[in-house]
Amino acid sequence: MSLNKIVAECTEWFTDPDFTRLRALRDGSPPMRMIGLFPVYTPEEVVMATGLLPVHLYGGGTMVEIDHADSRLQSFVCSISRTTFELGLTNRLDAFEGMLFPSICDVSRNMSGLWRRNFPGRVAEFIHFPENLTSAHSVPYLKHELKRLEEVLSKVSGKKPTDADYHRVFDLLNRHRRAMDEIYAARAAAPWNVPLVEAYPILRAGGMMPREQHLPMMEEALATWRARQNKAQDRIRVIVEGSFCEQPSVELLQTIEEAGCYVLNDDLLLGQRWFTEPLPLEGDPLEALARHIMEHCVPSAVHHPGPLGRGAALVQKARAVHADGVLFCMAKFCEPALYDYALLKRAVEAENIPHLAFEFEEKMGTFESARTQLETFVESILLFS
Amino acid sequence: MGDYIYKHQGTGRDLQKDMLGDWFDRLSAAPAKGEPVAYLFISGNIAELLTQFGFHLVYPEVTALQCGIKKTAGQYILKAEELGYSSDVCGYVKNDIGLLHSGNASPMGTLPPPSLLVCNYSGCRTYVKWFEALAEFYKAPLVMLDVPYKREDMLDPGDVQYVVGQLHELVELCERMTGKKFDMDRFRSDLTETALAEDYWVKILNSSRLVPSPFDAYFEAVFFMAPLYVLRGHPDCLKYYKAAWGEIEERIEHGIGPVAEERFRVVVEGPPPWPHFRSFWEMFKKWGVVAVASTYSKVGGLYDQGVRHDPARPFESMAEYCIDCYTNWNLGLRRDLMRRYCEDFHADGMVIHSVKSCRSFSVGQADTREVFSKEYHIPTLFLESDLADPRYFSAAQLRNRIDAFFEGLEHRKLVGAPHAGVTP
Amino acid sequence: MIVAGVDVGSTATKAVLLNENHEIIGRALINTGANVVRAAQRVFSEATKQAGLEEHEVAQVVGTGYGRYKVTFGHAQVTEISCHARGASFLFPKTRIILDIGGQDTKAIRISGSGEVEDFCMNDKCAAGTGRFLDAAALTMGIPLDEIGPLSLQYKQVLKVTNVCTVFVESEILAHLARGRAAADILRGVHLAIATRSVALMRRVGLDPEITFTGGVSRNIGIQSTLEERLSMKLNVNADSQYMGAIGAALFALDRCVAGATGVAGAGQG
Amino acid sequence: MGPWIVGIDLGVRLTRGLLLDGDGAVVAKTSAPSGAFFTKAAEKVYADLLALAGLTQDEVGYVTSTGYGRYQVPFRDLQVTEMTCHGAGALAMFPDTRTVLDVGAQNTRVIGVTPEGRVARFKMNDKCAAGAGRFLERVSTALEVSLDQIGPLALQSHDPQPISSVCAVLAESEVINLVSQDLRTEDILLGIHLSICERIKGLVLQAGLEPKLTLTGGMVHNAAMVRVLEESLETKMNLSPDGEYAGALGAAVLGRRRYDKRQAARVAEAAAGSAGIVDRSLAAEGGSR
Repeated sequence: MSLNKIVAECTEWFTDPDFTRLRALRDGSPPMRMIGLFPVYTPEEVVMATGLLPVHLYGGGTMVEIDHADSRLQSFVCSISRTTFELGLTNRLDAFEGMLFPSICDVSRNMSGLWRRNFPGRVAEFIHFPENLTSAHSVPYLKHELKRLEEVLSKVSGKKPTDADYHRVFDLLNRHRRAMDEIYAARAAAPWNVPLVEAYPILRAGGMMPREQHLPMMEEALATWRARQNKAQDRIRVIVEGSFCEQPSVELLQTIEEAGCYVLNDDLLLGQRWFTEPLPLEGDPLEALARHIMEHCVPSAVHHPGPLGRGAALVQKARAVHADGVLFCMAKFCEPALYDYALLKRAVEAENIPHLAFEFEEKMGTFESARTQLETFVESILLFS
Repeated sequence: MGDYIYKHQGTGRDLQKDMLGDWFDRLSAAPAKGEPVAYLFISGNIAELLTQFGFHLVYPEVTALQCGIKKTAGQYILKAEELGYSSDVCGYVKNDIGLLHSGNASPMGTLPPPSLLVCNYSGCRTYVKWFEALAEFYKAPLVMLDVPYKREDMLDPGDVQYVVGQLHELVELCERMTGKKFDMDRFRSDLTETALAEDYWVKILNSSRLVPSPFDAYFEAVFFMAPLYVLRGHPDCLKYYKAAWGEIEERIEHGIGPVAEERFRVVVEGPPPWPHFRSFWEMFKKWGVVAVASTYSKVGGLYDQGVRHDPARPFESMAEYCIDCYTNWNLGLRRDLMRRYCEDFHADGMVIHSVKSCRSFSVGQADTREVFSKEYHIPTLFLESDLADPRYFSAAQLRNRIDAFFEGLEHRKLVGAPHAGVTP
Repeated sequence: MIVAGVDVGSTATKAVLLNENHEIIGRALINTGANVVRAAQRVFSEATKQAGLEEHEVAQVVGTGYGRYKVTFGHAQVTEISCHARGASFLFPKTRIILDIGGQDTKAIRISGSGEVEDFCMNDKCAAGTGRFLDAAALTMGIPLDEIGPLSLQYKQVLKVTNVCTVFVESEILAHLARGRAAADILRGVHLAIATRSVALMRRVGLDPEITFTGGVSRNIGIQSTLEERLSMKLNVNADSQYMGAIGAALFALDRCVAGATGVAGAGQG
Repeated sequence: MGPWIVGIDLGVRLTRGLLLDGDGAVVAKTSAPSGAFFTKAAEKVYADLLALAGLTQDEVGYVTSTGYGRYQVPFRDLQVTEMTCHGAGALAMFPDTRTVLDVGAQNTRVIGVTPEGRVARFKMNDKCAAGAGRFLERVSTALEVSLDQIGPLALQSHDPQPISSVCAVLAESEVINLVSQDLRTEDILLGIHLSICERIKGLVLQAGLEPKLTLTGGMVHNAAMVRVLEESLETKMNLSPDGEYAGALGAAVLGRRRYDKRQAARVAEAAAGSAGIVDRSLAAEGGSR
């Protein structure tokens, strides 16, 4: 498959409001049953081990008109929650056995309750991740929580996972995540060969389709990108921060690049790239997963970071790729991102790293305001160098 | 707290004013005396565990509330937005951070800096963000008390044990910090007093089952509940509730109520708009409305639902209390509670005040409205403003909705009201 | 016995006179302008003049709308929600749902068979998608307000107008014009945007027939037909639809006469 | 003394053009309604400028477009954002400028500039606090006061009526609510100015206020707004009667720089063959979209 075909194919996976491809999997033989995951990270390892397909859902984007959800969620609630709910209320998610909501914010937490009332009989679980990083009780508690999830999902799938099942899943996801990391590495090395508008759709589809089916697509794309010899343009080098949950539309990502930016790193689709190290392939899997979540997850706005702090982590991230600046690209009404910005801003300013902050919404029709600010930011670095 | 909120409120109010005054005097004096100060949150707070180590307690939410009611919140919120906080995030947080960057002179006195930040976040993720920021601004140690969400209808023993485990770790930390040894007897006797105060508070809350009600379970309760939220672990707490209950008994005896003539009884969901508290209350008083039950008065513990601190099981009961705060309840539990209130307190309708600041409260309220009006057929009024940000209060819009709602209820009350002219 | 209802809205002030047979014997509409008290008086005297009466011959006057407390000569005030409900069930007895799109507010009201308000919802804090939105669109397009409705029906292809914010619709429309889009197509998008918001609002109170469409925007055929498509049902619209509030107020005035001036509308006083 | 340089600022309402001569002196400026088609407006303004100065197209060395419609000028050499241009323009008018405040019909912008005219920091209003200028226009209709009389009338107030909402549309209903209470028009007007000022102040402080502050855009002609801004920001502002031409001026000034750089680059290229790296901003000239 050519790169263009891969990108087109992947784009169809997440731009189809009726999830035709997923329905086909569900109606195939053997039928594949699936669970929707609300961002950011939800233990997809457990979902897969119980024989279900974990599907990262990032709302309805521009695909759906918010109509029914409008009477259930106020206008100050983030767009991704409203469109996800709209997908549910318009029966577009009935291919799914249910939804999992991780403890990332109060909205996600209450969404689990909305789901239970509005979709009785479906799975609607809230998963609590410990925020107390110093307590000896956190890992055992999280194991207890993962076990609870496993039991709920086993009831749905009828499959009780063995340690071997878990280790098979860990191995597959390790390889899948490594491939994603390689794509990021390739982009950081030569962004003119790996435009975000190509890489993003491929990565995003990887959170939806069966991972083993997606892995070769990434490897093929990677080969094409590595072979490329595009000419470097005179653009500024940036990292994008704040888009870990609700996703900016591909048009906005394109606007960022058109405005004269090379995006060397970002926190898009962060939940799919949640760990800094591969999962161990021996020992008690749930124990290991719990410990891994507590000790080896990427820094993010949705979990208490402990002593190091996200400011330092962000500065490291920017320095690592010699970024000219940081783009805080935050979803409107996204509380974790907006609270963190105030502190991250201080951190980058202390290091004299130029930064630009702007808010986006899934359903942006015009990008004029974003474009103007982006171009001004680029001009301020380029025109006067 | 504040000036007279209504003319019959005498003893309780004055006593509370003095007690809170003393509390702030103790706070202001703490740094000079070199006594430790802990910051913590109202919901599921663990006051008795900290006071015995000599910690003075600061509740940033209370400070924010006071700034709101004293109409100083606006300037602090703008200050925080200067620092990069969005116009769309919680006004309490912005008020507190703006205040801290403006000299920390709260309406009740200057706040001492924290020697310890205890993030006991029952039912609110924003608490984590809030104290992460304070930890950075104050350079103070931050400990998390991780309280799991009450996802299911019954308490999960695993959740309780998890919290108990953390409480014991917190005790060890306090021992290291203060050099004091934990005193179990002191802990038990403090909890005994707390439990008694909680009994009185429940009696006060239940007095509004009477028709007419002697007590407004929202507009007055938000003041009556204060000592139980901020003075636990101090003798004043029980003293206050004895006096307050005495006042309510007196009201019942003399047939005094919050409004001259009780015409409508409502259950209220959501926090009040502090910067416009009185004008908001007036909009209801005008119609002879009494709030007979409210959910906001339960954010510091659902005592009327059987939650009690128990000297016999000190740590377990404290852990259970941490989990059983209103905003830590799943939406189903909240919905059932509101419905029970409507029935048990003979309410004519529900009023949902949806505040932008607090997603923990507001996300799900529109759905609740849906259920109440369409399935339970309980008349429900949905209002929007904010608990701290004066910019989100539109008097004209609110008055219009409130008047229309009670006009509607009035029609239903007037049996066979004349409806001439259904023939053009 | 003659009664009057005076509806002081954000943009227009209307008055209606009724006789005891509930016949409309006079109506008047003027711009509210900067002096509300004067507007209320003027519209009232115009209506009485039209009915060939003296003002003192009017037994009861009920004021409604944002400026209801400025109807200084009124005997009572009732919110426009109750009044629109009352007026709608008067003109269309089978009405169960009322959609009232005004300049500042959009309201969905559910009423019982006897015209009592059972439930109502208004656009949330954000005033996106109210009548103002159409004004802004018309202004930007440079087309008179009363022409955009008919024009929107001549669309060839539908353009998405994603912005229901009155402040930003301007730049979105300009962007479309700059790309050489047809005015009719853009306006279709604008009307669809409002219809979607309105239907979402009505869902909150329920979508049971019959639905009566009132308020200034009810005269916009573009919105009406778009709504009818979306709901796949006909809407009740009356030539007097924008007088609905005033008619309801007048009916309450009649009640007050019947009930000896202590009747249902008395509540609003004070 | 050519070559002449043209700057065109295509705003949502008005398109403004300005012509600089070889020495950087303003030889002509003019404006026309933007209407629905920016290209037409730009062509008209361009033609008018040439007519005013009695020039022909080929005597113009460089055309820079800016503003909302900057990409709809086919004959441009370069497009630059209005923020960069207002920065450069304000600096050209008042060399001591370090912060620029531009209050437009739809957006309010605060721009911090270095002495070289580089945009060091900037901030645009939040979506929900937009429309300051347009808000005043609507108010003038609602209160039946002509736009140029709003400022003077507001200054006669001694009892301003506060308006809390940040949303221009909701603020308008608050105004109507005040009107319905028969409050004095001047008090309502001053209240409106103060509330807009509050919002602008917030934005200025978020971006950081480094004196001296220069006000650009049409608001320079509103005496009341100027007064309340100077009072609440506690600083005197640079005001130019041509404040609304700051964008066009900045565009021309930057155009001049690019022109010189291009000439230099052409010489260099002629000398050393084609350069390795394409200067993105040169590449963008007459460029995308």
